[in-house]
Amino acid sequence: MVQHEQTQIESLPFEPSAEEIKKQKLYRDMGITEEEYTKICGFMERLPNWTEIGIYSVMWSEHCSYKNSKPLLKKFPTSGEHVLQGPGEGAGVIDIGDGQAVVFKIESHNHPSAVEPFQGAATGVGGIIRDVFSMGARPVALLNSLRFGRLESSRVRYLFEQVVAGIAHYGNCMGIPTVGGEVMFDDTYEGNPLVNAMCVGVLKHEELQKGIATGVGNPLIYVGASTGRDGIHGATFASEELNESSEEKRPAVQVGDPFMEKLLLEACLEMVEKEILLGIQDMGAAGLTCSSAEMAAKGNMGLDLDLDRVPQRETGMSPYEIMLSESQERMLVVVEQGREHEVHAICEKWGLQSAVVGQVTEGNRYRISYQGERVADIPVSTLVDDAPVYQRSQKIPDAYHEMQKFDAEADLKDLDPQTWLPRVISSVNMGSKRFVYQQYDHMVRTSTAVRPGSDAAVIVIRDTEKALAMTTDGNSRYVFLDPEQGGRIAVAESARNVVCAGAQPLGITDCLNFGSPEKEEVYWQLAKAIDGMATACRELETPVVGGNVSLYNETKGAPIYPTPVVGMVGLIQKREHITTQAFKADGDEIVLLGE
Amino acid sequence: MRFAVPIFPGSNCDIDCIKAVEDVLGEPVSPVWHQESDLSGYDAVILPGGFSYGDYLRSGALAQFSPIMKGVVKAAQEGKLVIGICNGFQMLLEMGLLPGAMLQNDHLKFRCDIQELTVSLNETPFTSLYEQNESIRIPIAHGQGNYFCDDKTRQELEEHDQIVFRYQGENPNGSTAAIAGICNRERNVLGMMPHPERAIVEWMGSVDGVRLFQSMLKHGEENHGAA
Amino acid sequence: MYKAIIDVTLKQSVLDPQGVAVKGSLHSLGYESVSDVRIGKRMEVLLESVTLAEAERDIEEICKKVLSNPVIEDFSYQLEEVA
Amino acid sequence: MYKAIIDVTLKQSVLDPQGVAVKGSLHSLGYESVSDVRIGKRMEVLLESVTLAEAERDIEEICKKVLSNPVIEDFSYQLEEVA
Ligand SMILES: Nc1ncnc2c1ncn2[C@@H]1O[C@H](COP(=O)(O)OP(=O)(O)O)[C@@H](O)[C@H]1O
Repeated sequence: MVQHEQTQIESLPFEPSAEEIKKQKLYRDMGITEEEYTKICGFMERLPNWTEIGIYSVMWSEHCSYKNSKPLLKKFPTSGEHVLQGPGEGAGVIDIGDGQAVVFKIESHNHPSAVEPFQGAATGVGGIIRDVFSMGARPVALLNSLRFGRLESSRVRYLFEQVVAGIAHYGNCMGIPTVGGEVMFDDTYEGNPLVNAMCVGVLKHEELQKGIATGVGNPLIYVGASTGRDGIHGATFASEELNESSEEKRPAVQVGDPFMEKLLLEACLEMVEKEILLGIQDMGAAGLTCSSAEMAAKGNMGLDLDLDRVPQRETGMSPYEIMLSESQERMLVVVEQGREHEVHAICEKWGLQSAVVGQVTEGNRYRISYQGERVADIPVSTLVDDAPVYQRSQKIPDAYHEMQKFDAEADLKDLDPQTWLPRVISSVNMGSKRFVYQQYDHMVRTSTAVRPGSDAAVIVIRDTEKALAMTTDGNSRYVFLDPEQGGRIAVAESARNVVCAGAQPLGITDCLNFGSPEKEEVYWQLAKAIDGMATACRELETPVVGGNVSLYNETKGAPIYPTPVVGMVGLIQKREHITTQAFKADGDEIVLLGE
Repeated sequence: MRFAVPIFPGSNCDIDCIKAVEDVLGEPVSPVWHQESDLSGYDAVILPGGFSYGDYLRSGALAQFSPIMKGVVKAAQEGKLVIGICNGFQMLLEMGLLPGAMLQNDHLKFRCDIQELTVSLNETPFTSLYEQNESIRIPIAHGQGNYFCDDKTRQELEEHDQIVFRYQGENPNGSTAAIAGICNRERNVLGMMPHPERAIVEWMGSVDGVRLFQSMLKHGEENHGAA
Repeated sequence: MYKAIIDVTLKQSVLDPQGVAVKGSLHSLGYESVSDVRIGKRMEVLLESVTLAEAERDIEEICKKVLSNPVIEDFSYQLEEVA
Repeated sequence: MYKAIIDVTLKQSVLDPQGVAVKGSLHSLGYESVSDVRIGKRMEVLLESVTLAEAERDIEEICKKVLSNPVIEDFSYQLEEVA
C-alpha cells in the first residue's frame, strides 16, 4: 500500500468551498444524508470539495449503489451450470453450447420518460444496448415493458405515443429488431409511467469482455460522443420522487443519437474481434465517474484521470460537470500500453473520436486533474465497495390483510360469462398491441422467426440450428394484492411464454419498479416480491443473471403498484421445434393442459 | 455474377442483403465501404436499407455525397443492375437517378409489416420471374416511404412503364399512386421501399423475395458475353 | 387573420445530432469554413382570432404546451396580421 | 464570422401531414381559431468565411445542394456578420 498524505484539495474558485459545503449542508441537495457525509469525511480524512462530494453523491445514489435493495437482491439465485456471468457486469451471460452464449439485461428509464417521453425512452434503449455490446456481444433483439395511466387522459396519450415512437426511433435506427414487450394501462401509473427496455445479444465465449481496469500504466481511452452538460445528476434524478419541479430539472434529460451509437457499436465489436481490449465499460448512469471508478475498483487498481483530454462539446465545463455529465453514446476502454493507436485507427474508420483520458495506477487512489491541477483524490474502494447499505424496516400494509379475505370463487360465481367475457377481451389491456409493434422494425437482421403478437418472440441464430425465445412479463395487480405470490406468477408467466415457443428457459433478468424504499410498506412489497421471484427461479432453474432496480416511483406521495418485470430467455435446440400461438388447421384437436 | 453491397455509416440491412445473395443465389457478394469509389469489378449493386447518416436532414440525403456514389452512378450508366432497397431507394431519389422524392409516412409513424404488393411490371431485369400483376407479400419497414412526385412526373412514369411495384389494399404510407417501387427508363435501376431480402425463407413469413434475386441473376447470365 | 412564425430550437446545452451530422457532411464536401450547424423547426400557424391580444395569448400557450418541450427546447415567435 | 439563418419549407403543393396532425390536436385542445399549420426546418449555420461574398456563395450552394430538396422544398436565408 502506497503511503498517502491527506492534503486538502480545495474547490475551484467559482464553486462552493469544502467548508461551505459542510456548513451550509450543500450535500443534502445532492441526496447525501448527514450520516453519509460524516462517513465520507472519515474515508477522505478531510473535507471533500465540490467535485469530490459530487462524485460520492452519484456513486452512492440508489441507481449506482443499490444501497436500499442490495440486501434483498442477495436472495436471488444467481448461479447455475450454464451461467458464465451473473449480476455485476453490464449484462448477464448464459452458455448456449457450441462455444456461444446469450447476453441479456433489462433496465428502466422511467423518470426521464416522464418529462421528455420521446428522448427519455430513446436514450433508455440506447443505454441497454450499450450494456450488451460492452460485454462483447452483438445485440440481436430488443424488448420492452411499458406502463401508463389510462388513455382517457390526453397527457397519458401523449406520453404513450411519444414513448413508443422514441423506442422505435432508437431501435429501428440501430438496426436491432424490437421483437417483443408488453404495455399496460392503469391509474397507478398516471403521473409516473414505467419504461423498461431489454436487450439480448449473442457472443462467442472467447469474446466475453469485462468492465475492468488492469495493468499499471495502461491507458484508459474515451470513445464516442463528446461530453456536454446534459444529464448532470441523472442518476440522482432516477433515485428521487417525481414532483412539480422535475420538469425543470432540465439537464437530466438527454437527446439520443442512435446514429452515433450504431458507429460506436460497430467500432467496439471490431475492437473485440481484433482482441485489443483488456476492459470496456459503457458510460451510462453517472457517466465518466461511475464507469471509471467501477473499472478501477474491479481491477483493485487506482486511476489517474486528466479531464483536459476529455472530448467536450461545450466550452468552460467544470470538473464537476465533466465527471457527472450523462451525455450518451460514450464508452471507456482499457488496452495494453502501446496499443492506443489500434483503438484510434478503428475509431477513425467509423468517424468516432477517441482520446486517452487516464492511466491505471497502483494503489487505491482515484485522482483527477484539470488544467494541470489536482481537483479530486479519493480512495477508489470507498466509492464502490464501501457505499452504504441500508436494511430498511418493513411493515405489512393494512390493505393486505383486507385483501387476503377476498374470496375469488364466491365473488365471481354469479358473474355471467356472456356479458363479462366480451368486456374483458375488449379492454385495452387485453387488446391487440399491433399499433405499438407495427412501429418497431421487428424483422431487420432477418433472424426473426416469431414476430410480435405470439407468446414469446423467437430469433434464430445464424449458421446453427438454434434459436432463442424471449419475453418480458409482469402483472403488478397480482403483486399489489400479494407481492410474494405475484412475484412467483411473474416468473412463471414468462417461463410459460418461453416454453410455448418451444424453448427451454435459461434464466431471467428483472427490473424492480417500486415506490420509495423509505416507506415500510413499500419495502415490505419489495422484499416479498423478491422472495416470490427467487422461489420461482429456484424451482424453474432459471437463475437471475442481471437486472435493475428503480425505486422512488411515486407521484404526489403515492407509490405505484409494485411492478417487477421479468425478462426471460430460452433456448430452442432445433428450428423445427419453434411453435406459435395460432391455431393451425381445421379439425386439429384442442387440449387443455394443467389444472 | 458479382454483387456489391455498399455500406454507409448507419446502414443496417447490409448484412441481410449479403446473406440473401449468398443464400438464394450462392453468387459472390462483397461489402464495399462507402469511402471506395470504384465498383468496376462488380456486375450489380445493392444499396441496402438502414439509416445512412442517421437519416438526418432527409433520409438518404447525406449518403449521396459519399465517394462510392460515383461508382454507383457509373455502374448505372454502364447498364449494370442497381437496386436501392428502402434507404437505398431514398438515396437513388436524392441523387436524381430516379425521379421524385420521399416524404414522411402520411400517418407520421414508422410502419413495419408484411405487405401485399402488385408486380405491375414484370418486364424488368428484377422482376422477370414474376407474373405480370402477380400479388406478392414482402415486408416493409420505414418511416419515410411516402413517395411523392408531381403530376407531370407521374404521367411520365406511367407512360414509360416505370412503376414496378404498387401497394395493395390500404396504402401503408400515403405514396402517390400507391407506388412501392419504380425503375428508370432503361430499367436497370430499381428503387423499392419493401425489403425482398426479408422474404427468402419460409420462417420469415414469405419467400416472395427469392425471385427478385433470381431474376437479377437470370438477367446477368443472359447478358454475359453480350456485354 | 394572424400569422405566427414560430422557431423551436434545441437548447444550447442539448446535443443536436442532426446538426453534427450535417456539419460533418459539409466538411467532407469541402465547406471547411462551416464551424457550426444547428437544426430546429420553423412553423407557420394561421389564426382566425379576432384581436391581436387573443392571437398572442393563444400562440404563447400553444408554443409552451404543444409545439415545444421546455425540458430540451426554446421557442420564439413573430406574430403579424395578414389579409 | 457569419451566421446564416436558413428556412426550409415544404412547397405549397406538397401536403404537410405533420402540420395537419398538429392542427388536429390543437383543435381538440380547444384552439379552434387555428386554421392552418405548416412545419418546416430552421437551420443556423456559422461560417468562418473571410468576406460576406464568400459566405453568401457558400450558403447559396449549400442550401441548393444539401440543405433542401428542390422536388419538395423551398429555401430562403438571411446572412449576417457576427462577432
Ligand atoms: N433487480 C435485480 N436483479 C438482479 N440483479 C440486479 C438487479 N438490479 C441490479 N442488479 C445487478 O446489480 C448490478 C449492479 O451493477 P451496476 O453496475 O450498478 O449496473 P447498472 O448497469 O444497472 O448501473 C448489475 O449487474 C445488475 O445486473
